[in-house]
Amino acid sequence: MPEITYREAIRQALRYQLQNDERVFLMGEDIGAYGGSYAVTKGFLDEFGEHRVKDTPIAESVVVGAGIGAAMAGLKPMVELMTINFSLLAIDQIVNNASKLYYMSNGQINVPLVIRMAGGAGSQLGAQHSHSLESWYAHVPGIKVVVPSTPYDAKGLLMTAFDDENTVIFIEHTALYASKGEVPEDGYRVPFGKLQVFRPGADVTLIGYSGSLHQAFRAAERMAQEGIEAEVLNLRTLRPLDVDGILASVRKTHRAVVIEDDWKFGGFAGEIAAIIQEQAFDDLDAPVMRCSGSDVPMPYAAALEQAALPQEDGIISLAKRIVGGRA
Amino acid sequence: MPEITYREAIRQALRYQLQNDERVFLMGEDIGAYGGSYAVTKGFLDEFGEHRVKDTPIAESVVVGAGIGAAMAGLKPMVELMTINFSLLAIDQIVNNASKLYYMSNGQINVPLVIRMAGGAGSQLGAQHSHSLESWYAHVPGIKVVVPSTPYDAKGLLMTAFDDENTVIFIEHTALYASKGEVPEDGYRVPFGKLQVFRPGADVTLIGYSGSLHQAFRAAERMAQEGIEAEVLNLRTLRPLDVDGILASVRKTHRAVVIEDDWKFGGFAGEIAAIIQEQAFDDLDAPVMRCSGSDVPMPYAAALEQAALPQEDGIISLAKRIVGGRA
Amino acid sequence: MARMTETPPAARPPSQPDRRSLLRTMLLIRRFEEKAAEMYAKGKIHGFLHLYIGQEAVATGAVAAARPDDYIVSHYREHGHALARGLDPGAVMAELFGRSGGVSGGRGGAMHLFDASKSFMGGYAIVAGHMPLACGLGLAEQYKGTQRIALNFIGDGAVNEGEFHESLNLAAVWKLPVLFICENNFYGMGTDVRRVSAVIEVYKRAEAYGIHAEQVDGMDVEAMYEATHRLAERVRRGEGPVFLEAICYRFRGHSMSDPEFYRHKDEVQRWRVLDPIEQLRARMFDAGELDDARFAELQHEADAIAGEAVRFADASPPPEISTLHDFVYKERSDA
Amino acid sequence: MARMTETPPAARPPSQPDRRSLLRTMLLIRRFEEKAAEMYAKGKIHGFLHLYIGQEAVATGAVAAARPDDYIVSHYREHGHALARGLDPGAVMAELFGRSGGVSGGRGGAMHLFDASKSFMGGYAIVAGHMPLACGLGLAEQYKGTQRIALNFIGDGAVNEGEFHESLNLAAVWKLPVLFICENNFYGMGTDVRRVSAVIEVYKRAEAYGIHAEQVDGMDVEAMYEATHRLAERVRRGEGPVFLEAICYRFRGHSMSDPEFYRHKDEVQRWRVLDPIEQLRARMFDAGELDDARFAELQHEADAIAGEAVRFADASPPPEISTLHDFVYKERSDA
Ligand SMILES: Cc1ncc(C[n+]2csc(CCOP(=O)(O)OP(=O)(O)O)c2C)c(N)n1
Ligand SMILES: Cc1ncc(C[n+]2csc(CCOP(=O)(O)OP(=O)(O)O)c2C)c(N)n1
Ligand SMILES: [Mg+2]
Ligand SMILES: [Mg+2]
Repeated sequence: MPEITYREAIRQALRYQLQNDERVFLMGEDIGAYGGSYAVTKGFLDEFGEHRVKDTPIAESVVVGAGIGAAMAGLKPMVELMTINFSLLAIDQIVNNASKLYYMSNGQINVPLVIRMAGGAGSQLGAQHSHSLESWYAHVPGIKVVVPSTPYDAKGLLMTAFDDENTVIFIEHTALYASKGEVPEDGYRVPFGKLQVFRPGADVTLIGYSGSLHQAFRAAERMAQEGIEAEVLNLRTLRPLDVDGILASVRKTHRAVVIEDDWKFGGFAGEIAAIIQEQAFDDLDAPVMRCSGSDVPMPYAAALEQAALPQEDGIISLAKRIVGGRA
Repeated sequence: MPEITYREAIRQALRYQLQNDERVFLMGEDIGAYGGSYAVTKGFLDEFGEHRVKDTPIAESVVVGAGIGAAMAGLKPMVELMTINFSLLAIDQIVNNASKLYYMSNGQINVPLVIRMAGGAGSQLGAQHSHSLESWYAHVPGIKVVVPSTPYDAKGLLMTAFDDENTVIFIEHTALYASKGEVPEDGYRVPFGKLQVFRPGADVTLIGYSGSLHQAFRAAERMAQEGIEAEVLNLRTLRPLDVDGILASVRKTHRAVVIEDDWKFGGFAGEIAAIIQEQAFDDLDAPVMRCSGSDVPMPYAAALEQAALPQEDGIISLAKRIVGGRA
Repeated sequence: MARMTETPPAARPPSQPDRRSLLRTMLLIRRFEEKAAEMYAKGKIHGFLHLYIGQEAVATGAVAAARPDDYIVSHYREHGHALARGLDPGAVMAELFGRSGGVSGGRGGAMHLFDASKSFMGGYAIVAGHMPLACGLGLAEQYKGTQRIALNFIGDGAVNEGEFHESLNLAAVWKLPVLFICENNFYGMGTDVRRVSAVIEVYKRAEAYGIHAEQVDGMDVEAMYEATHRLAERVRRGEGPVFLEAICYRFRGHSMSDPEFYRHKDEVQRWRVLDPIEQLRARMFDAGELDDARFAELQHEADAIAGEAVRFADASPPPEISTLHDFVYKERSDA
Repeated sequence: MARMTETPPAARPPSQPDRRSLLRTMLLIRRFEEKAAEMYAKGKIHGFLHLYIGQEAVATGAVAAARPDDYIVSHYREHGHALARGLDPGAVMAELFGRSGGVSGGRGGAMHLFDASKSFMGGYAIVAGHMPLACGLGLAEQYKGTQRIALNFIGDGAVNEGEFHESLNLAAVWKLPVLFICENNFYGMGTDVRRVSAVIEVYKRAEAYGIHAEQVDGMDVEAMYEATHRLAERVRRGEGPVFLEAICYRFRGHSMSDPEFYRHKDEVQRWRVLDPIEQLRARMFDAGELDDARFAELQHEADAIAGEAVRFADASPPPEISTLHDFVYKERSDA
């Protein structure tokens, strides 16, 4: 299987969709002439033309809203919001229209829309450009939230997103675009709501997604050298969440650490912790720990930014704390 | 002490501020000529004039942003956003400017702004008008989130909000405006970050705020008839959260149920559950349970809406489940 | 490759309106809304209820002049548009009651009427929040190359929202087939348009985007019909969006709980003289097209339909609690 | 009762600009930005870096013509505005480096320069998201009854955002003392303004709100000075906001990572002829106010300041990790 980047994997899924479904078109800021701010759609304007690849004004609300409207009319638009930071300007459209139309209309109208955006931090983009707000979207019934962490997932999950009859918030991680992995050339799908056991282990469960999966994995490898075998879970989608998959792992390891870039207080890791203790209380030998971002606006300075984000050392020390005397 | 309504209590705090601090002014949609959509500012335009009480266009983003700007310049504005639903249109201003300016400017500029909005559901306002998104705001470092449940709290907390040097999101509950309680006439303060033990008890802790506090209390009273003494906590503020107060109660009762109107998945109750198990794992005799709203857009029909919201019966059954064989 | 499905073009409305039919629709809306107010007072309807009384000519004229498959995207004051589009009055009333027989199964409510089979794409409760959807519906039809357009009803209060601006600009730049119809009834809740809008001739704000814009007497149903008919065809020709400002007035409060501190009874009285139903009635009398008896008959007919709507709504059961979690997510049929 | 504090009115700038001082500022900005680009290449600066090269006349002329305590609220391409306002070049460079000696202590970064002591109220990274703040600052001064106004710099890309609309409308309705200065450099990232804006003369969009609006040659620093001086005084008189469109061009990419697929080298070349520094230099030569030696001296001076700024930045320590949680919340001093 060829090794390609996360960026290229996303490109492949988009190109596949454009080639195979004429209801699909793309729109967003600078996806055409500029080639996409993360170069995901580079060359698409030339290849597919203005009809299918639309540069929009800087006007997030109408861009998302027009995507919703077009989806209501039977098309399958993909809206690129550049980054999750700008999605705040379109959040009313997502929360009040995209997520609710199917319900409010009693099943008459659905919104099969894919909204892509880059999230995460770690490149010194400063406080206004470093959000990880996937927990907010995951809170909203009626939409789905996808958080790919590998090229394989990125392509397969994006393919599935286009199959979906609902609005899918597809959150890419800025730090992963250049990462590489094996990706089939065909139009395979990775299903929503099924996590991947990224690394098996019996001593503690490390739960990650998007960027944090890789930190979890690296922490696990380091711990293995000390004889602690961590099981690393790759969530793939936050909504639907594979609760059974999480519980199965925790029932085996009896301990869990959740890792996420987002602010700890009120973040998604809290939801996972709440679910685990709610549904597997007697299986837990220790509290579910959270290795999350610090509760501060993201600082710019490199050292501060790194201090504000979860790190392998932090994961390891939390894991060891709950694994107990072992290490 | 005179008995007044929650609405009147808020009015008293606002009037006090207008009378005693010339830096204070109010702005918002229909707060003047119309008298406020929940009649909170009725008569204020006549009493204080257009200089202090400003009707704005329907343009949430600039209204909040202008409040931020005025606060940056040393004033103490109060922006009324009518309802939390419309705050989605101003959320970028809140998240990217109000909450981050003090940090980004290295402490040079702070934003002492009070943003009032009515939240909650239960009056058949339909899916777009029935949000309880306090968990979203509580997730954001740099702002504070206040959720009064009684007239006493409403006035005292609002007074404190005006003392604060930071942006305070003050979320009133639509169903509580007409509720009554004793309220001192002076300008007393209720501090942020200190919960109130609303009803003492030793068997289980029921944690509520805003509307859900009253459900928790009624459930507790009913349970008392069956010999179960629930301790009811009134959180008052979600950020800062009185973690010590919560833990103190749980260390006594060893069990907790959190009640909130908001969607369960990713809601604030999850954060509380996560914190309790994280910090008081060995004190828990049972999982922390959540009695939250259903994970659906709010339906309009009365019976469906009630079914989507937490109810006393649900609280009681969860509480009994964890209190165990007792009932 | 997955292809788009084609639909046959819809019937064209005649260039001259059928006055009787317009009158019938306006009477129905009026009577329906009066009934709704009664039912609200009786506690059969809850939540916010925004009556359309006074503005009947706008919906009636505009919707009659559009093709039956042109999309309608409306705000929360949408009962008139729904009835004008031919949604079943019983099902509309049942929605207000929150019953399973409602157009949205009782899940939507008065602010969220839907009938996709009639291209009635909904009432929306976030001011201006539906404008982007209208752009998207128009975009889809442009993309597919059909003749369908979108009619987007907004209030004067919507023009200061950011989404108004973003929508008009996008529609103009992409020449989207959208006919924006602004019902300027001079108030957004209790706020006089003059106090919050930099430019108060609303249609001029649309001109700032290079959009063809006109103002029309929204109390005159035939003027509404004529303007809409002409402008809808212009939009259909692909010449880009058009903006129509309909000057009108609501005779009742903003919603049922409005104390109306902000306007004088006199002002309301002055506008009542321009009652759109009365205007058309008088015109038809003068032209010998109508007499007292026939008018009484039409009134009676509207009465009967509204009464029947209430009976239907009342008999319709509330949605089953077991359906609470239905329609949150749509499953793929062909997966 | 708590009272507002009064500040004495600030000095008025002269109606005729001091050419030498303008030239000095432009040279400093140019040299500073060139140094910043070098430092980015060397890995001393990270994140997004948006250079102001080519647009120096706009910030230089406008800021010089304003009073020193007039607020400046700028976007992410704000180094020029900061230097023109007199922020310490070393502290600005240190901010780009993310060091504790930076104007924002290294916490803000290149897009978030702040110096409240100089009424420099920040650079902001959300397009148009700072416009409401400028309105609020203006509102506050209007409320207090002072003479201070706010200068709000935006790009051409901002004009299609909802917040542009909401801000201009509010400023117009409330006659807020805000001077909006739009730096129209024809591109929002890679998007040509003509492809996304319904009306491309940006100043005309402001006129749609009844706002006095003008266009000025933003490559001519004296024209910028004259226009800003005149319009700022107009705003100060309480006649409401004014909108100034400055036609300009950025000689470099949008940010350091821009591959510039979207424009031809020729186009850039054509604009380079209009280099604002070169224009003023030539004018001063012609008027006998400058010669080669003196110009070289000024260049050297700019060079030295920029070099010194880099040295300062490099020597400044990174912020202490222990300060991570500082400045999230402000405590009351008098509580
Ligand atoms: C974004 C948003 N802000 C505020 C409201 C509250 N609100 C409901 S209707 C209304 C007035 C709208 O006036 P207008 O657009 O003129 O319509 P009309 O009611 O006159 O038909 C307001 C402010 C809302 N629904 N949405
Ligand atoms: C709300 C928002 N959307 C998108 C972006 C991404 N972005 C950053 S700069 C930019 C272009 C802005 O162009 P313009 O206003 O013309 O300013 P210029 O860069 O030309 O100075 C865009 C789209 C952003 N920062 N904020
Ligand atoms: Mg109106
Ligand atoms: Mg530009």
